[in-house]
Amino acid sequence: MSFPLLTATAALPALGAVATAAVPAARRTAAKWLALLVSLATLALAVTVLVRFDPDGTRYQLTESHSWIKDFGVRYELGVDGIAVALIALTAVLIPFIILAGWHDADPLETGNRRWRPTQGFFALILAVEAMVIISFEATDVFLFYIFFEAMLIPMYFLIGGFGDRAHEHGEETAATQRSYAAVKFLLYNLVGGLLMLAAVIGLYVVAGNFSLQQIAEARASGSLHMATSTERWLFLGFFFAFAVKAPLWPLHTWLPNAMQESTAPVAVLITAVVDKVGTFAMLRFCLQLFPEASKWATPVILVLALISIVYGALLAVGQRDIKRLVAYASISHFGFIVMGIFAMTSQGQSGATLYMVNHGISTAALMLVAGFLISRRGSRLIADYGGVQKVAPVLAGTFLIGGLATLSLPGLAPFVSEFLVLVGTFTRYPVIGVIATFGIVLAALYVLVLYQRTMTGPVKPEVSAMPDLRVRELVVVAPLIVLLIFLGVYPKPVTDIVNPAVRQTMSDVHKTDPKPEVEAAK
Amino acid sequence: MNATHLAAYTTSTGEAFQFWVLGTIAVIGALCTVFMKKAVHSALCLAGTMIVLAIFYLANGAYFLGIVQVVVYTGAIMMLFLFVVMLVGVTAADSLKETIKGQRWLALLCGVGFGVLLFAGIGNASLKEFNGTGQANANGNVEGLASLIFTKYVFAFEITGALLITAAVGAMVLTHRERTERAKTQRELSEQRVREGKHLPPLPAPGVYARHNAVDIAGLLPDGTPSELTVNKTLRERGQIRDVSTEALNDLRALEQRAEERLERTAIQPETFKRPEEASK
Amino acid sequence: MNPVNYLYLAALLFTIGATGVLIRRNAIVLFMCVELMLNACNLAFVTFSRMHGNLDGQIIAFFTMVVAAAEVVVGLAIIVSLFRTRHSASVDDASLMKL
Amino acid sequence: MENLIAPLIAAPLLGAAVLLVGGRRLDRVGHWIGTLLSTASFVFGLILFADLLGKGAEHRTLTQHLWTWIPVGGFQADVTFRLDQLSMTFVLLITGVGSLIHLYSVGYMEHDERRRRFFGYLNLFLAAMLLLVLADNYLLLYVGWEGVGLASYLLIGFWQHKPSAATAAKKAFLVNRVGDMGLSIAIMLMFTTFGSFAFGPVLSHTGDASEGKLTAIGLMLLLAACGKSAQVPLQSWLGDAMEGPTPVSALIHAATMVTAGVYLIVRSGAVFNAAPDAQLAVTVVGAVTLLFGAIVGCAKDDIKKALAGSTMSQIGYMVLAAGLGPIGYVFAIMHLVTHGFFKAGLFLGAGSVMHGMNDEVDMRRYGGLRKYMPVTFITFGLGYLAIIGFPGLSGFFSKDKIIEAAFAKGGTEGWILGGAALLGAAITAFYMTRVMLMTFFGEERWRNQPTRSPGAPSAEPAAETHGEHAEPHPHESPKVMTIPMIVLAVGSVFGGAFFSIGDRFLHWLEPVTGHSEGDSPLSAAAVTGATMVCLVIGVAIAWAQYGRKPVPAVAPRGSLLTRAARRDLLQDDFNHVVLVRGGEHLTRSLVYVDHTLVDGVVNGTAAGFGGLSGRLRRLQNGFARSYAVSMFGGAALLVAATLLMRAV
Repeated sequence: MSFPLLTATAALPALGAVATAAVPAARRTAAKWLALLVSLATLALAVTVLVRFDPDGTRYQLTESHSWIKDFGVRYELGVDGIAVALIALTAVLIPFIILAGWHDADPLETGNRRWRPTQGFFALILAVEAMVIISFEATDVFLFYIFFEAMLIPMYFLIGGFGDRAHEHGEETAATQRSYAAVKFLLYNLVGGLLMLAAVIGLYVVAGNFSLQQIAEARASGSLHMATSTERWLFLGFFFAFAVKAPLWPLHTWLPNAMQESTAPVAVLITAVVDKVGTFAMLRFCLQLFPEASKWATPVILVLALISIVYGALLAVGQRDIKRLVAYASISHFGFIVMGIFAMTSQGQSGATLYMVNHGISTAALMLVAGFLISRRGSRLIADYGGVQKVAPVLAGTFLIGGLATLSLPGLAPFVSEFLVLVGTFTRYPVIGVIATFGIVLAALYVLVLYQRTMTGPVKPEVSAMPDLRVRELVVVAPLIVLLIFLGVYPKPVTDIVNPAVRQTMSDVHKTDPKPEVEAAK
Repeated sequence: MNATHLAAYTTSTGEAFQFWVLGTIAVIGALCTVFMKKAVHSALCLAGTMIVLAIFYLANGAYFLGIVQVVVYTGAIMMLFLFVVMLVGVTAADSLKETIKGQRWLALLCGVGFGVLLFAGIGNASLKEFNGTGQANANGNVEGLASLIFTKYVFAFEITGALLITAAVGAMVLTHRERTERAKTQRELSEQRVREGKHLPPLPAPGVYARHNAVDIAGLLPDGTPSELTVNKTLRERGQIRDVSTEALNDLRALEQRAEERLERTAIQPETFKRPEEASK
Repeated sequence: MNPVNYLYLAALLFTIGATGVLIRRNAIVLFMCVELMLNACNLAFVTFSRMHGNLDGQIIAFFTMVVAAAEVVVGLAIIVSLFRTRHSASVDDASLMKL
Repeated sequence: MENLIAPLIAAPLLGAAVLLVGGRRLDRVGHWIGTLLSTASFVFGLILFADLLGKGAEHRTLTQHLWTWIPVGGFQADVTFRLDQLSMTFVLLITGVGSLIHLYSVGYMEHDERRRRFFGYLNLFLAAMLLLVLADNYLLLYVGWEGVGLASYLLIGFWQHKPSAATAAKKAFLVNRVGDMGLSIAIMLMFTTFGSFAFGPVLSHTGDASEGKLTAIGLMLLLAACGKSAQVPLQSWLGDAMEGPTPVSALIHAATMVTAGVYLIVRSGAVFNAAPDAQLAVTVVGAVTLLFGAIVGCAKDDIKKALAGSTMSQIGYMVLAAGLGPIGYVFAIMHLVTHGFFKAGLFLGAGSVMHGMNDEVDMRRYGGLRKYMPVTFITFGLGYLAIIGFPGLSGFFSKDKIIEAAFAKGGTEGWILGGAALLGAAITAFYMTRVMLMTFFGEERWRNQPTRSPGAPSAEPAAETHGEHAEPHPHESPKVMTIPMIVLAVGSVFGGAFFSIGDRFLHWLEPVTGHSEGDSPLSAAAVTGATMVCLVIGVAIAWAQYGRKPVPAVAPRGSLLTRAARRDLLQDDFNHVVLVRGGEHLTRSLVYVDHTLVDGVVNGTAAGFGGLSGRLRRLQNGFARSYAVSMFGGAALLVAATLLMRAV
């Protein structure tokens, strides 16, 4: 029995959360540093996982398995494949930046301290979320996964409902009400999804007799476990709905704009860049592996929904007047790409989708965090309140532009690679859908550039004339993200090498192979 | 001995007769309990019903219970009821008019339905033959009960004991009112009265010319009208004021007339005294 | 005559008592009705004990009485304090649980 | 030797990185760093050129593989460079003209406090453009393709505080994005067709693919070319792009970037050769655009916009030629190069004029400037002669060849295209003469009047700094600006002759593009003659209109066509009405739908539950007796249930 690396990776932030929460209220800064250190340590562990993981080895590695609830065959089973490793790394990388970016977001309000903002709580909750996300990436036991998939909601609920932007254009009271509305909406949406998933999980247990992903998948592959077509489809829908809410897929998306709009920028990043990834990841791992036939059966509908998400999200992003909402709708569009790539059932599509999850995490983090810095300076989220920032804060504007260019997936930056892979992967099997999806890149350019033009260019607005440029802390947050974006855009091979074998496995799970090009077919 | 014998096995025509007669009374009593306007009457009817039930107990061979029923229930509990009724007001009759919409109909519906169901249940139950409490009461009913209570049901018994204690304490807690502030001295009371500016001198005494001295008779004002003030508040609230002003004044008139005759004065046109309001008619 | 009639009588009394509880507003009368119901039960128990030829039924009836006594004590105390505060024994006046 | 290709790109890239990250401390030397590095890459280019010349015609292809970029299943994208005669030509053009314009900008941007960043962007552009022409596969080309788009976005919007500039930049990027969509779809098609998108496999297997696929690919590539090269219908951005500093207009929007479309078409020649329909589409687009641009060019009073129109039309010539297939590829590229010289020269001249005229851009406020800025006058004049195709100058050779090729296409198409080309030549002569006359001849309309009338278009922000004073004092520009102009003038004079004498250029490019002589219905001499006639006519009309009678300082209302042409033939209005307005309405209504419909359903459900519970709340009326009723009823039901159970 070797050192339980995966457990450690998940447990460390959990313990860190407890420790952070236990820091006395007076020692606020200590709590912050503690949280930051814990997250960095977690990053170190994640890197070890990355190193110890052998891309060409068995499918699930670093596995741990202990019996947990004997009567229901629930086991504490952990294991990572390439996709999970990539996403764990993403999470572990982003959290320190999130903590650093939110350094002052939870400080007690100086003026009119109506709501006490428990700083320790803020950072503890972030770490708790990290722990749960990581373990749900690692879990290979359906029940175990479900538990953390749901438990994640609790800290997220408090993060959304408890900590908003300190400056709000409508005043503190409305801010509080809108916040709670957003938080409750988030909770309800995801709970409903989780409820259906719970039903499906139980159904799966009834059918399969245990919760172990590997056993069930193998049994299905070997044919020893037969599922009636209708049963499989119902179970699939149960799982997929939950993940589609989390992802979020049109028309289950409306919780995301509210949540991201009302929460502080770091929390918004946490939602869209980290937590939502669990949804898409789970589609790839559970839906496709457990219910290959049903997945293929549902593919057309899902692809259309994804397509709608892409175009719809982009169009709505164009129509937004609130920076954060804009980013939220952009994310919806991007999640559309991810889902499309997953269900295109081609190696390019799925590798692209996985890559997309990583890149979208980084690019959104960059854009959203800079936007957060911007908002914190001016105290308003409305695009119309800005203008000419480029003149007074060139570095801020520059980073903002780079984040935006990444969002519109400019070649040379990471998102381009994934987006193009997804498009190609879809196009090879569904040309029409691929072509329509390509319109997304034009719309993306539209909303990003309109945002940049309205906020950064033009004559300098008097309100922003005194705006300070990025501070050191903020640069420390943004610069590495940008470096990552460029590096992964120029040399994504390290990630693809890890991801590709896992994708090959998944493809074989669903018994699909890439379509052959015409010329070779001719030969 | 043979009385128990008799009571135990057969149900003699005597018992049947007794059942039908007393049963009717019991039901009537129950109905009156429900439908009497005044709480006192309800209480009395209930007491009657209970006594009837006591007799039925005896008839069923439950001698101890029969006695207890009379002593405890009719003797103690109903007295308690009467006490409370007295506290709350004997004649405070509440109207039977229903305030909650549909309550009465629902109540009747449920009641009737429930009764029907019970009857149906009893009808279905197979209770044709029965064996009386003969050998159960062989060596005395009380002894039998005692042996059961102190062996088989001892715990229940103890617990009921505890329950009773708790109930007693609880009743005390509920009814006892802690006096939080110091009792007002007479001086303070008078000062308060002055401050509130209401009726400074002591209230006038009831009774008329000392010819009536019952507390429920209002004293008369010089013009002959009765003064409410003279009557005790509680009586006033219950509306139990005997108004004797008319008779009193008529007596007075007769007295004066006799005095006239005695002094041979030309009789003034004798007109019977009327109370002002009658005169005004 | 068959002692089952006692049971019918008990049922009848019980129903009457229950209906009384439902239609009377005066708390005291209400309690009397409850007593009536309890007595009806007692009658049933006694009858049962006679039918089965053992005393358990009577024991239960005995306990019932005790409980009834306790209940009356507490209930009446409540009524008294209620009357003290709101000068009325009508249960409808004590409807503060209404939203 | 091929290891020198990477440095070619790396040098300007390094420059961009250093200048943009370096920060303020580089402000005083930044421009020199930029110029130095671009020159360095020009030198590398020369070395490689010499090396190629040393080799046999068929060994003149160097490839350098750096690393595997995106390996996923059958999808293999490498970072590999390919240097052959075609890309070599572009490399020299880009780095050469680029370096000259760097030099020019040193003087031109002297008074701009953000000069360092300007040079950073210029270097970024060079790097991207070189990547574009050196890429060995379409995906890498796509990177360069969007890279130049980004650079052009940054440079057009360089004066971001001007809303007009910011808007123009956004517009340029968006329109280009539409083109890029075409390119990416083309790449996907290639991948599904050939299983690869590297030049080698794709261009060598065109024979095996179905013509339908090839036509689709061709049309998508054409769309891409239209976006980048400002061809109808995606040309609308070029005019506004003139908001950028003039050197940018010269380098990006005249000499190099806008010609990328031509490069793409010529590079993908094999595809087009196998897809005649696509080819036809290309020629049509080219012909339409060359007339469109020419007409627009006639009506503009803003000197830069007039030149932009001319650029459009000249690229139309190139695209037309490229669409003609092997007959025209070489001449397309040749015209591209010569155009690079003289159009850059013309723009720099225009810039120099504006520099001397307090950044006035309205030609109606110029006039008689020849004696104030002689060097500018001479260089500009030479460029003018070159572009109208004055015999002996570079434009003459390249354009003449294209017209011949157009006729050589044969059939009615040939006649139509040739006629369009001839007509275009005439109009070119007209508007260029117009520009020339309005700027350098006639009376000095800039005297006795403020430099800028409120409505007049303003290009340079410097005007705001020393804007509103009485009248400009035209003066010659400093050496650092005139030298590049002179060099380019020399190029535009002798370039054509140098290339065409003995068909040097033809032999140089033939191995890559292939070449075939079409059978022209007209003899070369006849075509040349016709061209000359058109030329004379055009010049004559212009002289009659602007030479003899004085030019009104305020533009006359003009004919319907003129007014339409002033507004880019209503293209923008069309876009505005159809795309912008429509898009706004669409998004607005969608936002509404999202809020009321999608969200409304959810909130509605919530409200429904709320109402229901509100109703149920009524049951709790607080009367103990009614609770008792329900309790009693419940008991009754239970008894009933038990009885039924027993009965059953």
